[in-house]
Amino acid sequence: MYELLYDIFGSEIIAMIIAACMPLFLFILPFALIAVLLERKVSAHMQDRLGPMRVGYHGILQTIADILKLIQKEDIVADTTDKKLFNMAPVLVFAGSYAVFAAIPFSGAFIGSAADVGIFFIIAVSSIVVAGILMAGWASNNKYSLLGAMRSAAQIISYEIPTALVVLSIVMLTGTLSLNTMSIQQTAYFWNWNLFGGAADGFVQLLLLPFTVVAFVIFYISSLAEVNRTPFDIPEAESELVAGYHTEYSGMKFAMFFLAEYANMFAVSAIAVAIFLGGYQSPLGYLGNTIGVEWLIPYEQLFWFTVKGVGLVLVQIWLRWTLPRLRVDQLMTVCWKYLIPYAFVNLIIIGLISLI
Amino acid sequence: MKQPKEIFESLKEKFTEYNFEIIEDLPVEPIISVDPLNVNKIGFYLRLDADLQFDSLMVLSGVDDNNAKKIKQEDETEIDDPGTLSVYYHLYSTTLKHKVTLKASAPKDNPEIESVEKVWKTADWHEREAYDMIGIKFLNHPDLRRILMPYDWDENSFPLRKDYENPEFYQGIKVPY
Amino acid sequence: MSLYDIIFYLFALLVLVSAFITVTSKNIVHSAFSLMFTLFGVAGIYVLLGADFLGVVQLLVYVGGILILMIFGVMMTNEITNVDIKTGTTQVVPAIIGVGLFAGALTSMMLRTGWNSQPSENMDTTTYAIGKLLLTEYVLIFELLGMLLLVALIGAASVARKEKE
Amino acid sequence: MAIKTEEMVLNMGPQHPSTHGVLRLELELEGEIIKNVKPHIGYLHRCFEKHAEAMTYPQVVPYTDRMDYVASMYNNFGYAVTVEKLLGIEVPERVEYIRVIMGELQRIASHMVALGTYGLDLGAFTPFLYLFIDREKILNLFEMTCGARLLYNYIWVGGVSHDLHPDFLRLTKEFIDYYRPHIAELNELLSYNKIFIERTANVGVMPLDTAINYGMTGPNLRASGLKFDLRKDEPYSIYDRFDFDVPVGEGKMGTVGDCWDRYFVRVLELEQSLKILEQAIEQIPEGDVQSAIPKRIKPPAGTVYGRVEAPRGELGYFIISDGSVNPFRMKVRAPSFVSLSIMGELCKGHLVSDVVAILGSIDIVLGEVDR
Repeated sequence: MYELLYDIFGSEIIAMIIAACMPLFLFILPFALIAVLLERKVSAHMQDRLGPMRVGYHGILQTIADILKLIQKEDIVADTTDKKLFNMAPVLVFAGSYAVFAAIPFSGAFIGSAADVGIFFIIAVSSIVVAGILMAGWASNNKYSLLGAMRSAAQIISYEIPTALVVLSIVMLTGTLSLNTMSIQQTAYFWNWNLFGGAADGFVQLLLLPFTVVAFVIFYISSLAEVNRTPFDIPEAESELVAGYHTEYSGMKFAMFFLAEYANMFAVSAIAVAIFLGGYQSPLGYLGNTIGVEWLIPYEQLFWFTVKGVGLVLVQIWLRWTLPRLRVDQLMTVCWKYLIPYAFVNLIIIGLISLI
Repeated sequence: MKQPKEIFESLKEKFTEYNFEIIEDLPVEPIISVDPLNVNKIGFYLRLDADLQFDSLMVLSGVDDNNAKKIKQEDETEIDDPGTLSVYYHLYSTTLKHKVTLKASAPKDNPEIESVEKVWKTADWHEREAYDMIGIKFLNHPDLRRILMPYDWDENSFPLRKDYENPEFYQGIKVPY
Repeated sequence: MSLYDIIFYLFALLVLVSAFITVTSKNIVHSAFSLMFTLFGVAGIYVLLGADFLGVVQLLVYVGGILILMIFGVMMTNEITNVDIKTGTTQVVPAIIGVGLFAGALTSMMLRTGWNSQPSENMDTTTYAIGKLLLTEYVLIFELLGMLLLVALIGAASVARKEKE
Repeated sequence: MAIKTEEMVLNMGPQHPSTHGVLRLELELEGEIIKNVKPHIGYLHRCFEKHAEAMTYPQVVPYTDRMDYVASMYNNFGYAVTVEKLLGIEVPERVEYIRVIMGELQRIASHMVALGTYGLDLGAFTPFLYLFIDREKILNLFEMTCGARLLYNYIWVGGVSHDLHPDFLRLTKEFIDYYRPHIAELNELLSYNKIFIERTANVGVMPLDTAINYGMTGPNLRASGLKFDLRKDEPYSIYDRFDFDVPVGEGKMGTVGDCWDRYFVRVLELEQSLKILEQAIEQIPEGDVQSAIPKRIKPPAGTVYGRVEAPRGELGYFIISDGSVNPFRMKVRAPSFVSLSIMGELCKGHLVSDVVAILGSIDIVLGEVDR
């Protein structure tokens, strides 16, 4: 994509800046708008109610109205906050979740960076979010915020381990760290997806199948924890900690946390898609190939990627409105006593099988 | 299952040194009046005795009896009897299913009544409320603070006393607006 | 000035400024957070040098792990709810002497070194090479480090374990 | 090796999403572990007892509504029963049945709020709304009867304010049939949810002797394993005519008297209330709804303590009458007030999240705590 822009503008700098901004304007913002509306509508219909209905047809403009409201709101900064850090934190959180999008392969032609260390980069860069959350919690000078931040940091750091272990097992299977390569490997029909044992031969694939499914489940659970969604939303548990680390934030700064949360939701879903669900590959084959229109394929891939990603986001929403929330020690128990050992065993077994 | 009369008798038997009275002519429920400074001992007896087992204190209510009067003395001078403040204890036994009501009265100018918090934990908050509203001082209560009224409420102002008058100002704000 | 240069200078500036703040800030939490930016900038420079794996590891280990832990620790040390966690300046004269000597040594080193610059090779990927090296040439060190980490892990677990009563 | 740590004091409330009103809990924390809890109440104090002294007996009724505003009908009920006991009068049959029907509907509605908000406290949003949809149907029935949806002023001393709407009994029957399957749905969605059980079982265990000593009543006491229900043990009104069970906590998921038991006893009570309702609707006679009592109620001098089994426990009115038209002293034994006093005992050694779970499970209404 960068090369394309470079051809158009002829300047590295402009091309870079535009390439860097594109996911924001083309994807994250529209996605956040839709996802917030989706969350409200889906939850409403799950609960036998209608949800927003007033702004636009069936309330479809509700999020836009909300954002306009948030922009106009007074930006309250409490007197005893640490102002520098307080102002920096939302930016850092958003930057962290935004940086993840650089390595996500939306389609064969739309990749921010097809870097070889793609998945590794994503895991690494998302730790900036933790720093931002800690910063927000500490700078707010509010006990609820601090508790929320501490919980959040502990939670995200803990759950990075099973995530990394699972990713590692898939990396062993595929032999690459690049999400793009992984996606390419899972081409042609859905039984080649890593979820179903990858593109290995018949017998090996059958052998791998249970373990990759387990890997996917572990990955999905820990990714839920990493983005603080129910049942792991204890950092912002509204019934205990009011709103956790963003209790003191208002107006646009709050909106940035909000945006980051929804961006994160999609990011983890996208990673799950890229690693396990065939990435941007169509499960059924491409229309572009069939009718011989080659340029259609990237767009088809983008479509499939988005569909899969949004599908997983929908599952997140579904879980959120169904399950209660875990307690902080139970959360750690789930991570350290169940997910990590299973992930370890899984890692070893997948490693052994992939040696065959 | 025992009637208040029998309980009254057994109390009198057990604690010969204290005064007990039974008020039976009231409609609805008879009341045993007990010594205010030894309520806790009586309480322990009532709770632990195998025939009584009053393990539950249903309610503890402070009451301003509003019986201040002037007593004429022999030399024709009058002195003020400030009247009494009382505490009613409604007891119930969850095992034997019988009930009894106790009453302890203390003079209004020095309303000291022994706390029964050690006997029935539930008395803790009820006694705080009685202190808060009526101004009865419960001796040996672990944490006798105001409970419903603000902590900075005037120390000698107890809203449920019959002679209570609204303060003019509260925290600089005029009250009768 | 090419894009590469601009990004390099941005990262360099980030590293220098945040390192400066780390050292001079009186507020420990500010120091800790600016140290994070320093490490982040260094990671960026690694990537610019073609060591993408190293850069990511830097980010993962230092920013995501060690620094978060440090901030955790700093927050826990003092009255956590008050913002004034302060450091002071002591031993000014010895510090100046030490810094002067060190700076002199560095400057003279910089001036005397013959800088051989080489055109950058477009390294395809460093991951394979690192992996191969770790499991062949440095396998002993790799294993020893693994043992060390295991020992640390067990030690941490036994320290954190609840005492039996 | 003991590490000395500084304790942190966290003020939970008075404005906090899960204190169920304006309650302030002063938590002394060591990390996230509770060392001590001090409830501070009185933010909603409306001087009910002082007001009552200035009112005539019938005038007090609307004030009782405002105590436990989630179960207003039962507050009226308890007050009416107590004053009638003081007056020594009987009320017409039909009134008794209406009162029982209203009381049990109110109990269901009140338990719905309790269960729903409990789920909400633990992060489950959906059960809350499911329950509120059904509660809405009960409120519709109430509205149809007395025009009000929250504060009814319906059960008066000596009778009720209006007779039932002609459709009321039919619609109530329909509601019973409609609602019964929803209890199973609630169990599926919340009660037997693994995470919900993890959060509530073995948390805030209230042993029976502690519960009795702290004066727990109602579902909180029954969850600790004592089969004690004033409707059975000391039948007032006409509760002795109905056949129903008193569910007690069995420690099915953990220890007897834990949060899950307290929650589940309420779920089981829904079923029993429906059972009473069915019988009451079958048996209700025709008749007058206001017995012939004088407009000016002037009870004899004396004291009375009347107690009823309100949804939250034993609701007691202690009335001292000096023979005038105003009560001389009125003291309310509010179940929530008593229940809340055990908070400190229950929370010790638990985590911050458990405070919410425990507070929700003892089900308080601040209007009643502060009166």
